[in-house]
Amino acid sequence: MTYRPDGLSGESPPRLAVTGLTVAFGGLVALDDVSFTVHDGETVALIGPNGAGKTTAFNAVCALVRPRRGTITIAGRPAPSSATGLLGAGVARTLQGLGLFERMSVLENVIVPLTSLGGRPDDDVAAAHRMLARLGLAGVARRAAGTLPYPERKRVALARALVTGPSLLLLDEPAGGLGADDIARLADTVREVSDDGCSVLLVEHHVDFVMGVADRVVVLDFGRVIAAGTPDEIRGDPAVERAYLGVTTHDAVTMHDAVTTHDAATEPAHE
Amino acid sequence: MSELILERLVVGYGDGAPVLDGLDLTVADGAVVALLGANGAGKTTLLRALAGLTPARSGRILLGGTDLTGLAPEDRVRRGLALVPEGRGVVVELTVEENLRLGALWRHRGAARQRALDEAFELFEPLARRRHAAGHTLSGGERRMLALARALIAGPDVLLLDEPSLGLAPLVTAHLLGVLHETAARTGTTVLLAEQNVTGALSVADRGVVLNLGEVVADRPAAELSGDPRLRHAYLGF
Amino acid sequence: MSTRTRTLVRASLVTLVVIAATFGLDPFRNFQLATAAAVFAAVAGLTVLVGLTGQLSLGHAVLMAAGGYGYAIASSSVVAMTSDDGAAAVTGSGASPGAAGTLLPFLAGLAGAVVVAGVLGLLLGLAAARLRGPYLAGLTLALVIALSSAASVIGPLGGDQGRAAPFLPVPGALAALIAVEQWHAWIAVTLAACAVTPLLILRAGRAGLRMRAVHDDETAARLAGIDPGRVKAGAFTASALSAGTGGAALAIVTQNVSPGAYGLGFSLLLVVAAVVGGLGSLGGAAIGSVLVVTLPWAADQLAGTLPADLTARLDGNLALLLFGVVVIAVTLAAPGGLARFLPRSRHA
Amino acid sequence: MDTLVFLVAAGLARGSVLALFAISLVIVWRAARVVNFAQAAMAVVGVYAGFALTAATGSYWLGVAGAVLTGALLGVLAERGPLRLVPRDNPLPGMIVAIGLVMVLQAGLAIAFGAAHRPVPAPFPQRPLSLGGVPVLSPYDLFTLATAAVVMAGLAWMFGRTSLGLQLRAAAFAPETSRLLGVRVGRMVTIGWAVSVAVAALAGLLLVPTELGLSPHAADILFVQAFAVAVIGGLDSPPGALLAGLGVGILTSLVTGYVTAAAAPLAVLGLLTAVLLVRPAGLFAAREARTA
Amino acid sequence: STPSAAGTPGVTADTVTIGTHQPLTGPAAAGYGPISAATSAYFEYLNEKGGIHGRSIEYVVKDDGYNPADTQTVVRELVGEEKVFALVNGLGTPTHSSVLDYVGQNDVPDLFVASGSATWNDPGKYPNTFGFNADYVTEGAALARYAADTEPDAEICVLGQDDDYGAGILEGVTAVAGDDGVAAAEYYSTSNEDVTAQVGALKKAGCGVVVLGTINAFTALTLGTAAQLEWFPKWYVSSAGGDQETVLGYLGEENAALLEGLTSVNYLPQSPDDEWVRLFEQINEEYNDGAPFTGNTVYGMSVGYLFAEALAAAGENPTRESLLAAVESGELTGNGVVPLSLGPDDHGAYHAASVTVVRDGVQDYVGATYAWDGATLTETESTPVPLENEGIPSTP
Ligand SMILES: Nc1ncnc2c1ncn2[C@@H]1O[C@H](COP(=O)(O)OP(=O)(O)OP(=O)(O)O)[C@@H](O)[C@H]1O
Ligand SMILES: Nc1ncnc2c1ncn2[C@@H]1O[C@H](COP(=O)(O)OP(=O)(O)OP(=O)(O)O)[C@@H](O)[C@H]1O
Ligand SMILES: [Mg+2]
Ligand SMILES: [Mg+2]
Repeated sequence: MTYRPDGLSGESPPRLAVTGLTVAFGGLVALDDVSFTVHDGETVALIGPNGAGKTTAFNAVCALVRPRRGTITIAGRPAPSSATGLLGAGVARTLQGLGLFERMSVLENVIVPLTSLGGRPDDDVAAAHRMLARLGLAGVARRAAGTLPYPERKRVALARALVTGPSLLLLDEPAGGLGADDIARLADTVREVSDDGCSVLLVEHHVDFVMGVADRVVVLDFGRVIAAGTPDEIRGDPAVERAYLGVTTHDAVTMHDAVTTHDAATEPAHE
Repeated sequence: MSELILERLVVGYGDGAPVLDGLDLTVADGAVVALLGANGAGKTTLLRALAGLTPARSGRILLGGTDLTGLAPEDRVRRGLALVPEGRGVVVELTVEENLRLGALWRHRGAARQRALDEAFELFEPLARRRHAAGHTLSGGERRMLALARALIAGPDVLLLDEPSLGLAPLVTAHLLGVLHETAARTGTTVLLAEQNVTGALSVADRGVVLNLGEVVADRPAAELSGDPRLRHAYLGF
Repeated sequence: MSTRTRTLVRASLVTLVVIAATFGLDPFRNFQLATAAAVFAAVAGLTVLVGLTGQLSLGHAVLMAAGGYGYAIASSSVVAMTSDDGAAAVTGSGASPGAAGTLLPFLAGLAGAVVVAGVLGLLLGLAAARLRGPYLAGLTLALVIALSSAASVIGPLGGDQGRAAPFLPVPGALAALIAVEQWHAWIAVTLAACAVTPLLILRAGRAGLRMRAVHDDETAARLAGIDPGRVKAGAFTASALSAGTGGAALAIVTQNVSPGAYGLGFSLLLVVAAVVGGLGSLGGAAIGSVLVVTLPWAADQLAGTLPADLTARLDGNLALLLFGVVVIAVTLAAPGGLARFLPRSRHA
Repeated sequence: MDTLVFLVAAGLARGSVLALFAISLVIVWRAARVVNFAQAAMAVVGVYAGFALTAATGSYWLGVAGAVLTGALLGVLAERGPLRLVPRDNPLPGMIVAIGLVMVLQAGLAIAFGAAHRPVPAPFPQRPLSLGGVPVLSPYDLFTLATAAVVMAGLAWMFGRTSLGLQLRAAAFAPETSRLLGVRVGRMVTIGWAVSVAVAALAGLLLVPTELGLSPHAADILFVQAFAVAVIGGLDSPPGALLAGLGVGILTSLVTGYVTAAAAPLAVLGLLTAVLLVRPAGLFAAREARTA
Repeated sequence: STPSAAGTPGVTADTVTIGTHQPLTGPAAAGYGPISAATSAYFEYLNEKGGIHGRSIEYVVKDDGYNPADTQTVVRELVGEEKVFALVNGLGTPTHSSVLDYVGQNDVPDLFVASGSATWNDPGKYPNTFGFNADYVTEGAALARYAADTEPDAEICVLGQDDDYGAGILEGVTAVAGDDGVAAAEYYSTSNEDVTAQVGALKKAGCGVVVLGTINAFTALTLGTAAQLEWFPKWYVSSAGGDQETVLGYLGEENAALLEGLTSVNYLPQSPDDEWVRLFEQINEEYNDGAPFTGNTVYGMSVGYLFAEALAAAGENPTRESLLAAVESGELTGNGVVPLSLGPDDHGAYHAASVTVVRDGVQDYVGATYAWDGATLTETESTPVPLENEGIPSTP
């Protein structure tokens, strides 16, 4: 099953359009002819099994890996050829491993991207403070980012991405490791950002979160797009279930069943 | 004999107030215990203290009757403890296979080691595909799998897991929890499992222990915790 | 007051205090002070480089030498051009020219120092931008070793004997008041201040922030619009300029630049000064510089007080041994550097 | 042509010692992630011990054993002593301690034995064998070359194939994770130092008969060149050190022969720069790490 | 700064303090460390015999590790802190060059620099500075002439250090042999203790005589390397690298045969039965812990003697001016085997050298002596100075 990029309607170009993207590391083809788009104000989730190529897709968009084939355009123009140019093109991203400037204060972390935009230093500080306040980090502005508890660190990473007012936000596993409260709060933030007109592309394994915030979902497996559609369409897709979901996780009882069946299935292998 | 007993354990960082202040906990031999609690409750701190990475200020840790408190992490490991730490658990400069061999070092020799490796590859198929890849090339989820496989291969008496499902696809999480459940049942390994994925953890655990601000606020059979909406709401926030 | 103004005021005050202190020192101490000031400029450059971007250079002695050669060559060319009897002025054994006659060569020399050290620093920085820790250390170490080859292969550097730098006599009005060593100490201290203050401002500003960001996480820095290569090359160049100014100061004080003076031992001593003082701390750099300038002397004095009827083998070696022991002891006792014992803030 | 053959042969002989010393730097780098600036001074202490043993017993081979063992012992003492007391998170304090050690050791040697060079005889003839009338390698050169090759192969095997090697590498890369896998990290670091300084002492012992003789500074230049060699080869790679060592030896010899001795360090700097510009982590570097 | 009571720095009623910079540590210490020890021993001997004009000589030796930066520091310390009367025998061309201007500006007598560079002999520019060694050009020319006389058919080649030493020797050789008279010239650098390439090139060039502008260590290395290549040309070595005992120290006694026939030049007493040599041997036993007796020992003690002579001539109450005047007076004789040429217009101590050859393991003068006037080389007689008064300069 192949997925055809939508958004060929001929109006304003999509915020992000990825066409025929192929990335290989030596013999390993991490992405194979992948196409998808993100429109203005839309939230798209990229999901798929571990190693399916989600982060690699992000890296290609961010010019951190060089694709073998394919084109990437941002608002109709070719994406910058160097990661350094992304900010100028209105793209911000968080990293799967957070990538905070650990020894710098939270405030400094958030100011850093602003220094690339050439505003007045005082304005930068004010903007950073506003962003920290918005994400509930005002109280820890002076602490070294590396010493914060995990959920706050994740929020710092988010603040750092949001502070430049991007028109395309790439989030790599924003909900990973967070508790229920923090995930709910994150979902609110993503929706707010989206309402402000920012397009969001996110990678996430927390299915409930994905289904709650995404307008559309693109599913990768072994570097290929195996499905795309609204959350509801995806949930019911048998191919996605087989490759990725197995079962949804919100029901412990179902989970227990799955585990038990799994036991039955794998037992012989161990005997 | 791998009963784990913590007696009035006090752990903290630097000169700060203790994170765990006089914690008592007993994990029965062969039990699978889910360690739950909000971010910052002290789960990671507890596991690190058990492994010896963060020294306890006072209190005792007994494993099968022997006192581990004064031992270095590597000696605790040699006595059957294994910790899969949060985040960076893979030696990224080594290949997948070398990481696994490192895990097998104390348990298996010669052919047995190879067999243990093969089993691990069977358990986590994506790793088999990336066998000779350097750790740093792996995806986030693949790294988690590797750290888990490496701990399992060592066949520990007590397995400590810090958020094993973090970054794993749902299918793999289910698979992993199944393996834990099965391993514990088959080998009698004691498992202490810190998780944000509460439902998943409780689905395989015998018991759930809820930490809050470094204290045990609930300690009940897993089914009771997950089955009783009142309890769930009080301790787990949903 | 903005941070920048505050920094400038504070730096001026410190410089004035140090200059005032020269009145309490005899000529040899003033020479030591001048040397320490010149070394301080280089160590400050090094410590900022390591502290902010994590690039370890073992070759800062060569950058100092570059400044020294730049000064000596430019300055003596101007002397040769402006006076028919250039040679006498160069060696200073003729009648000393007036203040105006020395100002032009001095300024030309400084410009030469800045240009030569800056260009070399930029080239090295471009290479350094691609290299990680020990690889950069290896490259800069090879650079130090190649200095004396370069001196003998490149004609104007004057081989082993190096180049003489024109003598800067005490200007007429002051001549009755202070000795030449004190005058040179003033020059060296002022030059060091001029070299280090920009580093302070740089570090406290945006550039410093961006350098630290690159040091902490290059990928995240890239995504924040920072080109790590540029930042690193820039940091290296800034550091080289400071070191080169120090080299110019040393050339003025010693009236000479030669490859032997900027060898491996000296280059490593700069690193010792930076680390023993406390990486990233300019106050620490000052302590470290004073230490490496005075410790060999102190060790020699100490060794001299030991019974003299021991064999000739102890001569020199005992002092070296003591120096080594102190370096080890200080590093072990204060692994974070002596700057920790400074009374004041992180701006120090 | 004859000249070329002759110069290449002379370069190979020198390069083999360089390679061996560079390998010793690779070992301590692989085992402890440090560049040991005291390597030369420590190696020379080993050579003095070996020299004394040979003088006392008349046996060269006992001297070799003595040098290697003294080197190993010194590695253990240095690592268990001062170097263990400095923090591991930052490599610089350790480096400064090593620089201090250099001063202490060299001054100590000069006090104990004097600064003068002592002649050290070679165990094999140093007359080159002729190949078509051109003198090429001497039996002693061949011995050195073979030693370097054997040590390199042994190390490649140890690091790559044995569980000790695996533990050595793991301990250096990720100490905390390694401890969680039961690796005695402290012991691994000590072993790395011991092996490294032992190999360095061996290299020093092989070097001395070809140079001015034994003095406290006998291996200073060797260290600097070997560091460049190790960097060119890729600090993690014993085969890299061997190849780069021979390469630098030959380059130095050719430049000295065809241009002039003074240009040799410049040529080495040029080679180093060229290699690093193309391969920033040396010839045999591991692939660039994935960062995102 | 407080001048000494008598108004002359470093001079008190019963002492004269002088200083020097020498490499006591570092790689150069091996070759030069023994010099200052010998000078000190001679002064100790002299002081025991009553000193000069009743003053004993205090010789302050500062270690500069052969590093010009350290030379700067220690010389300023000697002048500024120790208040030395004069600098004596500061060692090394690059090191001493770095302080020339300073000592000039401070009017410190800078006597008998230990190097054969022509830099020191420039009375117009450096009125206070005097050399001690025969200059390198003189030695190179003398060696070339002797080679041409004794081995008329041999190709002459040169191997030199890559600095003013090697350049000076080559200049002297070319002056005598002509521009095409040198079949091959090679250089070595002290930072590479491997001269196989250079020796190979010389061998290939078919040199019959190789003039060496090498320090003792590299003389040994060169001879050893050539022997390994089974090549045995005639070696003609400058005085700074031609001391049999020192070279043997590097090669090992068992290689003594390699030195047979080694030709060198010198300007100081060297014959084993020379009275000076015997006196110095005695002083070495008594005041220098019986350190190995080599050319360095003779050199160091000869410098000491020459300074003592100058101090004696400077009068009852020496001043820096009277000391310089004494050195320039032309009255000093030193203890060399060739005339001491110090004078108002000449600040180089020796411009002549006498040839020595190792025969049957003994290094001795063979009689041939040459003088160099800056343009031409002439044969002269050697003029040994007889030993008087147990090697204590007589005070007028
Ligand atoms: N730099 C690289 N070199 C070699 N292989 C790589 C590199 N980057 C990624 N890979 C491989 O490409 C595949 C896709 O990796 P990627 O990180 O994109 O997965 P992912 O979909 O983000 O997975 P996860 O959900 O586990 O984070 C993996 O098998 C990974 O090992
Ligand atoms: N290295 C450290 N230094 C200082 N304080 C720390 C450190 N690590 C953790 N803490 C503090 O200890 C407390 C407990 O943290 P811990 O990481 O154990 O919680 P957790 O339950 O594992 O949380 P999470 O679910 O986010 O992993 C927190 O308040 C945290 O800020
Ligand atoms: Mg990923
Ligand atoms: Mg945790």
